[in-house]
Parts: sequence; C-alpha cells; structure tokens
Amino acid sequence: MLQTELCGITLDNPVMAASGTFGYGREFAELYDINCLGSFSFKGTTLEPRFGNPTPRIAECEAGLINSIGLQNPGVEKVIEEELPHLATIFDKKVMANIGGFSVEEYAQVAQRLDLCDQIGWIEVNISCPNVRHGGIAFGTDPDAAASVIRAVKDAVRKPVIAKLSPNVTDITKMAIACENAGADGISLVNTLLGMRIDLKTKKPVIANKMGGFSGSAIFPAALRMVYQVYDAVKIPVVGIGGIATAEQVIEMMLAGACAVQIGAANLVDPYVCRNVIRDLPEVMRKYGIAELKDIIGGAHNG
Amino acid sequence: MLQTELCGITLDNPVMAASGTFGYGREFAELYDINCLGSFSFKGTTLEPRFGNPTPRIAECEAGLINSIGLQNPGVEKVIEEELPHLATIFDKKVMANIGGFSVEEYAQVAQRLDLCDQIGWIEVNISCPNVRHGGIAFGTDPDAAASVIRAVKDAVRKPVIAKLSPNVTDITKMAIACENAGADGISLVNTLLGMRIDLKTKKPVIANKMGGFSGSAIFPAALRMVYQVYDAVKIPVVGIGGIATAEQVIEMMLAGACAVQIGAANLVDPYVCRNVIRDLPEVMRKYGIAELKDIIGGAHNG
Amino acid sequence: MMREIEFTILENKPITDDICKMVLECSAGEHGITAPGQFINIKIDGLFLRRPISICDWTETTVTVIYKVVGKGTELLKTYEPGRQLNALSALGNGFAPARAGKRPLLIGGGVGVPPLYGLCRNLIEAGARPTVILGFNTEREVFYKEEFEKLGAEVLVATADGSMGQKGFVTDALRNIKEPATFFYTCGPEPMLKALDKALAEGLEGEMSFEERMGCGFGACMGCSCETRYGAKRICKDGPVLERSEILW
Amino acid sequence: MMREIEFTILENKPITDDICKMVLECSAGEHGITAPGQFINIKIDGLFLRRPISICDWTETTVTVIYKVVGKGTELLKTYEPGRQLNALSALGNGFAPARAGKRPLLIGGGVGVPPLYGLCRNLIEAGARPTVILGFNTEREVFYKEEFEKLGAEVLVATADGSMGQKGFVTDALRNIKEPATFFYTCGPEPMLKALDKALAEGLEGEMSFEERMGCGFGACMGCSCETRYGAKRICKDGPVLERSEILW
Ligand SMILES: Cc1cc2nc3c(=O)[nH]c(=O)nc-3n(C[C@H](O)[C@H](O)[C@H](O)COP(=O)(O)OP(=O)(O)OC[C@H]3O[C@@H](n4cnc5c(N)ncnc54)[C@H](O)[C@@H]3O)c2cc1C
Ligand SMILES: Cc1cc2nc3c(=O)[nH]c(=O)nc-3n(C[C@H](O)[C@H](O)[C@H](O)COP(=O)(O)OP(=O)(O)OC[C@H]3O[C@@H](n4cnc5c(N)ncnc54)[C@H](O)[C@@H]3O)c2cc1C
Ligand SMILES: Cc1cc2nc3c(=O)[nH]c(=O)nc-3n(C[C@H](O)[C@H](O)[C@H](O)COP(=O)(O)O)c2cc1C
Ligand SMILES: Cc1cc2nc3c(=O)[nH]c(=O)nc-3n(C[C@H](O)[C@H](O)[C@H](O)COP(=O)(O)O)c2cc1C
Ligand code: FES
Ligand code: FES
Repeated sequence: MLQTELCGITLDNPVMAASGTFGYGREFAELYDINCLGSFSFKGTTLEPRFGNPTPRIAECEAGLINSIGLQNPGVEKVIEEELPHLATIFDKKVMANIGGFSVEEYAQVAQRLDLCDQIGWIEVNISCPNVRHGGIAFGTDPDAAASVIRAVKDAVRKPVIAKLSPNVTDITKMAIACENAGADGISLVNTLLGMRIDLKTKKPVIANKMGGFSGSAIFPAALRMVYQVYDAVKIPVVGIGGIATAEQVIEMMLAGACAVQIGAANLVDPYVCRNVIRDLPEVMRKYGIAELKDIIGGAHNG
Repeated sequence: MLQTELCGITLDNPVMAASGTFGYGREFAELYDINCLGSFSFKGTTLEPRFGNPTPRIAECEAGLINSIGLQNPGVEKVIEEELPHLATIFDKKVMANIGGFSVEEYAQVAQRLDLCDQIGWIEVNISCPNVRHGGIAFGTDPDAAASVIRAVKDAVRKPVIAKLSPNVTDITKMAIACENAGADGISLVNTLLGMRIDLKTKKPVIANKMGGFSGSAIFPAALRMVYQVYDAVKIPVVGIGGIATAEQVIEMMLAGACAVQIGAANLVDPYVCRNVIRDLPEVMRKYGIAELKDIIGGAHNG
Repeated sequence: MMREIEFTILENKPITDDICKMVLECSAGEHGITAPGQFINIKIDGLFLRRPISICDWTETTVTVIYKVVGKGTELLKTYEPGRQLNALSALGNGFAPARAGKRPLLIGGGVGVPPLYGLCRNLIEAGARPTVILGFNTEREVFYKEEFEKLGAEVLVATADGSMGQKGFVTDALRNIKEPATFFYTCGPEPMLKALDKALAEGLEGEMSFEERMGCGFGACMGCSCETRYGAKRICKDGPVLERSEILW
Repeated sequence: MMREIEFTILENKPITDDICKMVLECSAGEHGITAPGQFINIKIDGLFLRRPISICDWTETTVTVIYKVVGKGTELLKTYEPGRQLNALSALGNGFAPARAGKRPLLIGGGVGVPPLYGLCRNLIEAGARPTVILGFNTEREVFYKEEFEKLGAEVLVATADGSMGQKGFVTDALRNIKEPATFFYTCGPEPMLKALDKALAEGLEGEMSFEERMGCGFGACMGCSCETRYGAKRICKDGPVLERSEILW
C-alpha cells in the first residue's frame, strides 16, 4: 500500500530522512527502529574530513531555520570504515549516500569510493549546498557546471545517481534537464533557500557566515512548485524535499510528481517525525481515498 | 525619530503598505486614518482594465498565502479619474504608483499618464508579477528585459522610478544592477516567490492557474537576504518587502539595507498591522538603543 | 463598517456529526451587523488566513455561527472551549435585503448554506412576512435547524438526497411542494445548487443568491474573491456575498 | 537516553526581575537524567526551534529549571501557567562528572550559568564533598539561589560587578577569597567568564566547563553546535555541554 520505487530499488514507503538532518543514523536509532523508514540520505560526505563553518551556524525563522553547517563530516574514508559498519548494525536497508565536493574530480572520487559499498543504494550528488564557498553553489546554479559534475560521477559509479538541486535558480527545469541529459538517474529537490537573519541586539547577522540555508515548513509551497515543474520536464524519477512534516504533505508532494520524499529540518525539532508520518500515512490515504500510494505520483498533472 | 527618505521625498516613517494588498486605500481608510503611513503603493495598474485570473486565486500556506490575482485593476484612466480623486480625500501624502504591463511600450504609456498626477511620488515598476502570462515574469528574470522596461519608463517620466524585483532568480544583484544602470532611482524587493498547493480532496492544484505568488512571514529570511545583497550591489536606495508584520522586522530590514519597507500579505489578515507597526516602532527602537531610524540603514554591513 | 472584535466564546458544540454551533459574545452593538447574510472572518491560531463564516443570528451582544468541520481550520475551531477569546473581523459583506421580500418570500438553503437564512427568516417574520423555507441535506442525520425555523413561525420543507426525510431529492424537487407563489427568493448553498435553482425558479421571480469563494482578506482589499457579473467585476467579500439573481453570469 | 516528555508545569514564577523558576512534573524516572549539567530542550508553541535550558535540580518525578527572559521564546515561556503541558526532549548532553570532585571542589557560576551547579552541588554534598561555590552577578538585585546553595551546606561567595553584594568585581576576583585549595572545579557561565577563569585558575587544576551554542536539534543530529577541541570536533549538545578544561581550544 505504501510501497514505491526509486531507480529500480523498492522502498517499503516513500519517507526518507534528508541529508544533514539524520547524521549517519546513530542518534535516531537510539530513539526508534529506523528500519521503519523507506530509507535515509546520510550526512553530506566529502573526500577530506571537514569541520565546516564557524558558529553560530543556526538561526531561527518563522516556520523554519537557517543553517550554515558547511558540510561538517568525517571524510569519506572514515565514513566507510566507521559509520557504515555501525550503520549495518542498526539499518537493514539500502541507504542513500549524499556527497559534496569542491571540484568535479572530488565528486567523482568520493562517489567512486562509496559505489563499492553494498549498503549504499543511491548516490545523491549535492550540487546545491549554499554553505560552502569555492564551488558548491556554483555547480547548483549553472546547468553546464551541474552537468559536468553529474557526468563525472556517472562515469565513476554503477549505482543510480541522483542529482540534488538548489532552489536558488531562475528556472529549475533547466537544471533538471541538464542533469538528466548528463546521465542522472533521478532528481531530488530542493536543497535550502539562501536566507538570512540579523540579530537586533548585536545588529549583525545571526549566522557567523552571514547567510545560510533556509528550510522547514516555510519553504513547502516553493518546493512543491519546483517538484511539479521538474516532474513535467524530465522522465527520470523525482524525490520531493522541502518543508515536509506530515503525511498530508507527503501525499501532496507525490501528487506533484515525487515518487519518494525526504524530511529534513522537521527531524531536528521533532525527532520522531519520520516514524510518525509513516504511521499516519495509511489513515490519511483512507481519508482521501487512496489505495496505492504509487498510483498517485504526478496525479495533480492530470486534466 | 522615525523619519526616512526615499528618492528625495521625506517619509514620516519607513512603513508603506505593499501593492496589491491595500487597493487604492479605500478599505483601510474606513478602519483608520491612513495618513499614519509613510506611504503606500497602490494596486498594480495597467493600461486597460483587467479582470485578472480565474478563481480560486488564493491558497493558504503555513505562515503565508499564495495569490494569483493576475493584476485585476480598473485600468489607468479609471484610476486617474476615480481612484486618485477619492484618494485625495483620505490621504495627504505622496502615494507610490505601482504599474504593470505586457510590453515595454505599455509600461511606458501607463507611467507617462501617472507621471502627470501630483499625488504620486514614485513610479514603482512591477517587472516581477508571477501571475500574468505574456511578459510579466520574463521581464523580472532577465536583466536585459528588465533594463529595457526601466529605460523606457525613465524616458517617459520625471518622477523617481523604482524597479520592483522578483525573488525567483539565481542572482538578484544582476537584476538590481541592470535596473540601476538603466536609470532606476530605487529598487524595491521582493515580489512573491512562485509557489503552489495541491488540494488533497480534488487532487488538483488549489489555484485555478496552478501556480501563484507565495508571500507572508514565511518568505522573510529569503527577502532579507536579497535586500542585504542588493544593498551591497547598488548605490540607489532599497525598499525592503517580504514577510514583514512587526516593528522588529522593519528594523531588521533596515539593518540589512532598506531605507523604507512595505508590508503586504499581513494587511490581509490583520488590517491594522501597518498602523500597529508604526505605533510599536518607537518602543522597539528604545529597547534596542536606536535613536534615529535612518541611521541604522545598512547597519548590519559594518565590520 | 468593519471592525476587529475579541469575542468571548459562550457556546461551541456539535449539532450534527460534523456541524457545530458557536455563540460569541461582544459588547452591545460592537458586532456592527447591519443585515442578515453578512459574515465574520475568524482568526485561528497557527493558521495564516482567517476563515469566513456566515452570521446565523445575532442579538445586541451575541453572534451565532454554524460551521461544518471540513479541514484544518474548522477542526481547530471545534476544539475551542467556551470562555476563550476569538478574534474576528465583523461584520463583512453586503448581506441580504429583507426589505425586498414581499408577503411570501421563499428561502432556500443547502447544507451549510442554511445558517445565514435563519437570521434573515427571523427578520422577515418580525417584519410581518410569511416565509416558506426549503432546507436541503444529503440525509436525515445531517438535518439541522428545521425546528428552529419552525419555531420562528416559518413553513419549512425539507429535501434529502436519499429521501430519509421530507421530499426525496434536491431543493429544486421540493420547489413543487410550495402552495402559494413566492414574491421574492433568497438562497445560499453550494454553487451547483444555486445554478440549478436559477434554472428551476420561475423566470420572472426576483431574488438574491449568496456565494462562496476562497478569500484572502474578506474585506475588499486583495481582489482574491472576484467574480464577473453583468455589471462588471465584483468582490464576493465586499460587493457580495449576496448577488442579485439578474446580475449573475453562470 | 533521550526521550520526548509531556511534562506538566507545577510552578513557573519569577525569582528576580527577569529570571524565572519552573518546576516540571513527569512520571517516576521518566526524565532520564543521569548527571547534573544535562539540559532539556523545550518546545514552545509557535516557534520552530526548541529552547535548551539546563536542569537545575530534579527528583524522581520533577525537574526544576531556571531561565532568564531574553527573547521571544523565554517571553512566551514566562506566560505558561501551572497545569499546562510542556513538551521537552530530556535528558540531553553529557553533564558534569561529580565523581571527579575530590574533597574540596570549587563551583563557579555566572548569571544563568548558576542553575546547573545547584544540582551538581547537591550531588557533591550528598557524596560527602565540601564544595565552595562562587556566584557572579552584575548587581545585588540580580542575585538568586545564594540561600539555596547555603541551605545545601555549601560555602558560598558572591561577586557582583558593582560591588552591591559580596566581592566587587568578577568571579575571578572572588577566587582570592577561597581558603583551602580546590581539588577540582566545575563552572558554567558566559564564554568570556570561562576564558577569564581558565587564565585565573591554577594551571595544574583540573576541571569541567559548560558551554552554550545556538542549537538546531540539541541531540547530535545536525552539527549546528560544533566546536573544535584538542581531540577534534565536538557537538556541544551531545559531546558537551561540559568539556574538560584540558581539551578546550580558546
Ligand atoms: C462568505 C462565506 C460564508 C461562509 N459561511 C459558512 C458558514 O456559515 N458555515 C460553514 O460551515 N462554512 C461557511 N463557509 C465556508 C467556510 O469558509 C469554509 O468551510 C472554511 O473556511 C474551511 O476552512 P478549513 O480550514 O476547515 O478548511 P481547509 O480546506 O483546510 O481550508 C483551506 C483554505 O481554503 C478555504 N476554504 C475551504 N473551503 C472553502 C469554502 N467552501 N469557501 C471559501 N473558502 C474555503 C479556507 O478558508 C482556507 O483558506 C463560508 C464561506 C464564505 C466565503
Ligand atoms: C546547553 C544550554 C543550556 C542552557 N541553559 C540555560 C539555563 O539554564 N537558563 C537560561 O536562562 N538559559 C540557558 N541557556 C540559554 C537559553 O537557551 C537561551 O537564553 C534561550 O534559548 C533564548 O531563547 P529566546 O527565544 O528567549 O531568545 P531569542 O534570542 O529570541 O532566541 C533566538 C534563537 O537563538 C537561540 N539562543 C539565544 N540565546 C542563546 C544562548 N545563550 N545559547 C544558545 N542559544 C541561544 C535560541 O535558542 C533561539 O534558537 C542555555 C543554552 C544552552 C545551549
Ligand atoms: C542542518 C542541516 C544540514 C543539512 N546538510 C545537508 C547536506 O549535508 N547535504 C545535502 O544535500 N543537504 C543538506 N541539507 C538540506 C536538506 O537535506 C534538505 O534538502 C533541506 O533542508 C530542505 O528540506 P527541509 O525543508 O525538510 O529541511 C541540510 C539541511 C539542514 C537543515
Ligand atoms: C494579494 C496580493 C496581490 C498583489 N498584487 C501586487 C501587484 O499588483 N503589484 C505588485 O508589484 N505586487 C503585488 N503583490 C506583491 C506584494 O506587493 C509584495 O511584494 C509581496 O506580497 C511580498 O510581501 P509580503 O510578504 O509582505 O506579502 C501582491 C501580493 C499579494 C499578496
Ligand atoms: S477576499 Fe480580498 S477582496 Fe475579497
Ligand atoms: S544542535 Fe544539532 S548537533 Fe548539536
């Protein structure tokens, strides 16, 4: 009833946790059996270990938050040596590997290392992190740069490659089409909107890096619109991300065209949200007369 | 204490009502003396009368709403013959004339007609309405197209011209710089973010036009970021718009670089919001040690 | 003239499975109601837009509304306890014109279109008219306010889609059962019902119809609720919700 | 282990002009507190992020917190009435290690850094230690919990910036007034105070310092609160808030 499929891999349900809000699963596995998830995308991983940006890295917003973590992660080797073996003890399903990079080569190298790990189902290429200088966002806002990253990653791996797009663009469909043409097997969207807050007491930006990535329930209508547009523009599957926190929103994203969804910021303030959304889905489906979730994918485009 | 200036015209305070949420002032004048406002921007006016888009034109969102009014207005002649004379009976200050168009020529024509009206202080050129086909949004997302509209309007008028920008772009500074170079005397931003909602009962988009403009408190962090960026990029004054509903947010926008602000969606759900924000400003300024509001403009850029 | 009011909830309870009646208190005359068929626009904590609900009836110091639980807002509203404050804009819209009724006005309500006809009916009877009221529902379980109309002294006909009470069918089917010809009609209900009525009612009969539309503001500022009429664009919230039969473009 | 709890507020009242004490109730042992210096992360209606507040003290079925009203969240929290439910994640962070105290531990708290030392102090005294407590405030009006520490049996020294109570100056100035040398120290307060203490305290003295950072999650998932230490990056919320003196990079 909840089953869906992403790039040839069956998901028990469409609900995944989004990268950067679920670590490598440890913290949540202490709270509930994370095997209830469809899957999750692990913290954006780079070639070298990174501390990330200076703090404060978090600012509160109405219906959301700004983060400027800056891809803090232990580096791909440590992820393979320490995190994945631990993950194997708490999660039986395929996990999505989210990767970041500062050059086309780095993306390809990280992807190649992770491609060898059986636990990994998909490689999600984050070409859209607003929180790293030298690259990052540029890959996410220029179709040619995005295509070159995706092509290099595709050449380096055998697993399905999902391009994760930034919402900070004039025309999201151009980015999606460029990635599809470069060989992407799927598109996930959106990453965070570039945002800012200023502290009235200090009269300076709250975030040490001045700006950061804005996400949470506030961005849902913008994310939904982009999922709808991209579903029309490409043939590959779409993963819907942005502001999701309820079973109703999962259904709305799927009607817009998502075959699976990711929940990000909501995990941070309600650590049980993914489990609860999965629990609530059957009841909400009944309410709206939905028998099979996968049958509604893109349903809002009919007629 | 609250005084500020916009393109050579002194404002008693920086708070204006945003176009499309205040009509031509009539409805609000029944509620309070609208002379308490710094000014307001009247409903986007086009050459010919327009009914706008089919209904439903409104969808609720978390911390905001989507509208797809589609520039319903009585046309510039009727505005001059009926609305402005009535406005003169309820508002003593200069009003901002917000204009829309479907071609460069139309913008110039409407501007030229309104330029002759004494009551009008500024011409705000809406090159960013997401709700009209044939033009509208294209002018708002292409720097060259935007520049050609601004240049044509500048050539047609003597009053200061303010270019109103769309947030639906990759690089807002490029748009602002193009408008500045084309002769704009000021920049106002942002218009609405393109957004969407789907009705779970009908499984169709809520808005008849499918997508619409998303605004309200949810968009504040994205709007603030763009104001901050544009303040750095241009020398002309910036009017901050997007999600404002409190005196604290007015100050935040001014610290980011706005010399005045506009309040939009909040007027619809709290019709007294502009008056209340103006009432609250002195107390909030005291709390944060601000003596003169105009001294804080761009204050968050120091150091 | 519109004003913002902090009502106090006096009563808020279900009258059918999914329909609730709420009585609100304000200071004398504060509600500013000038005609039946006007509505209030209710602020619900946590939701951005207000929710428009018709005024069912009122006294100097109270306003009664009847609402159906259909989504987030009305679900929350249902949980509000008596004693709690409720912020609303009041009184919005043009409302019905009772003065046009004549001796034998016909009132036709469908589902949650019934409530605004109650205050109208009271007005008409107080003014000496003898209204006939047709109430349409899906089924007997959903019927409400039949007795209340009867207590006012109106003649009440009920139509239910499944025939479980009164005439089987729609309000248009119940029209046949009217004895004396109507002098004027007033109606409120789902748009398909209004359209069917326009077809079914005698062509020469004048009347007023109350419409619904998604609203941004509810007081005329946003153009969110516009509709085209024979006399140009009108805002359902301000120039309506009641439109003249003859001006409606179907 | 962290869990989500629906506490009931038993008490919530000001103890100085802008500092409030709140007592929360849960079922026996539900709070999961394992060490003083841990914190809870409080959900406040209408705000997106939770608010982290240190545990001041606890019993089987209660948790006491003390918070200063500094912004939106704490302003709202102040209005919460006893009887109301309060959702919080508990118990978060590593907390202090009372076992390392030795005979004469020194506890140093500044402003809202004072509360977590109270539960610690109680623990230490119950375990037979004889703690000295230094409390730093701006002025006498802002002093709180001095008597509470004294009632536990601790020796309490106060420093106020304006000299209106106790030693004039900062907690570092009060250090001089200590009679016996400390065996270990624990401290919590604003970062400049912690830094000054690190300079002022005998170089060989071991101790623990509790830090603050803006938090996304409060339980280790987001990397929002990271800091660099001698042993690599640590999350203030999960690997802290208490860090070992020797690992801190100033
Ligand atoms: C002038 C007027 C008078 C009304 N009077 C009554 C009444 O007396 N009793 C009653 O039960 N209902 C009445 N309605 C309908 C009522 O406004 C909606 O049922 C209610 O807003 C639904 O809110 P929700 O949050 O529960 O539903 P949701 O579906 O969650 O609402 C989402 C959004 O859609 C809007 N919306 C949903 N349904 C309608 C609708 N039918 N008409 C307009 N907007 C809608 C909501 O206001 C909200 O903005 C009236 C509507 C109008 C325009
Ligand atoms: C581990 C830990 C324990 C704490 N214990 C206490 C305590 O016992 N008593 C007490 O009064 N305060 C304590 N604080 C500080 C307390 O969290 C903040 O004062 C509070 O979050 C302010 O919220 P606000 O909405 O009132 O302020 P706002 O300024 O409106 O808050 C805006 C955002 O900034 C964050 N923020 C603001 N100040 C701080 C701060 N000093 N540290 C971390 N985040 C902050 C808020 O959490 C919120 O996300 C502690 C902080 C941490 C990290
Ligand atoms: C704290 C935080 C860290 C994030 N880190 C990453 C990351 O490492 N890689 C990535 O692709 N996206 C990252 N994201 C983006 C999310 O995966 C997601 O795309 C975005 O937050 C929108 O979803 P939401 O509104 O549900 O949060 C991060 C988001 C947050 C809030
Ligand atoms: C109902 C509605 C109608 C609008 N119409 C116009 C318009 O005619 N011209 C224009 O430039 N902007 C229009 N806007 C955009 C607002 O002026 C403002 O730029 C935007 O809503 C962001 O501000 P807010 O978040 O305060 O609403 C409209 C917005 C709304 C909500
Ligand atoms: S709802 Fe705004 S004009 Fe009618
Ligand atoms: S606040 Fe999220 S890891 Fe510490």
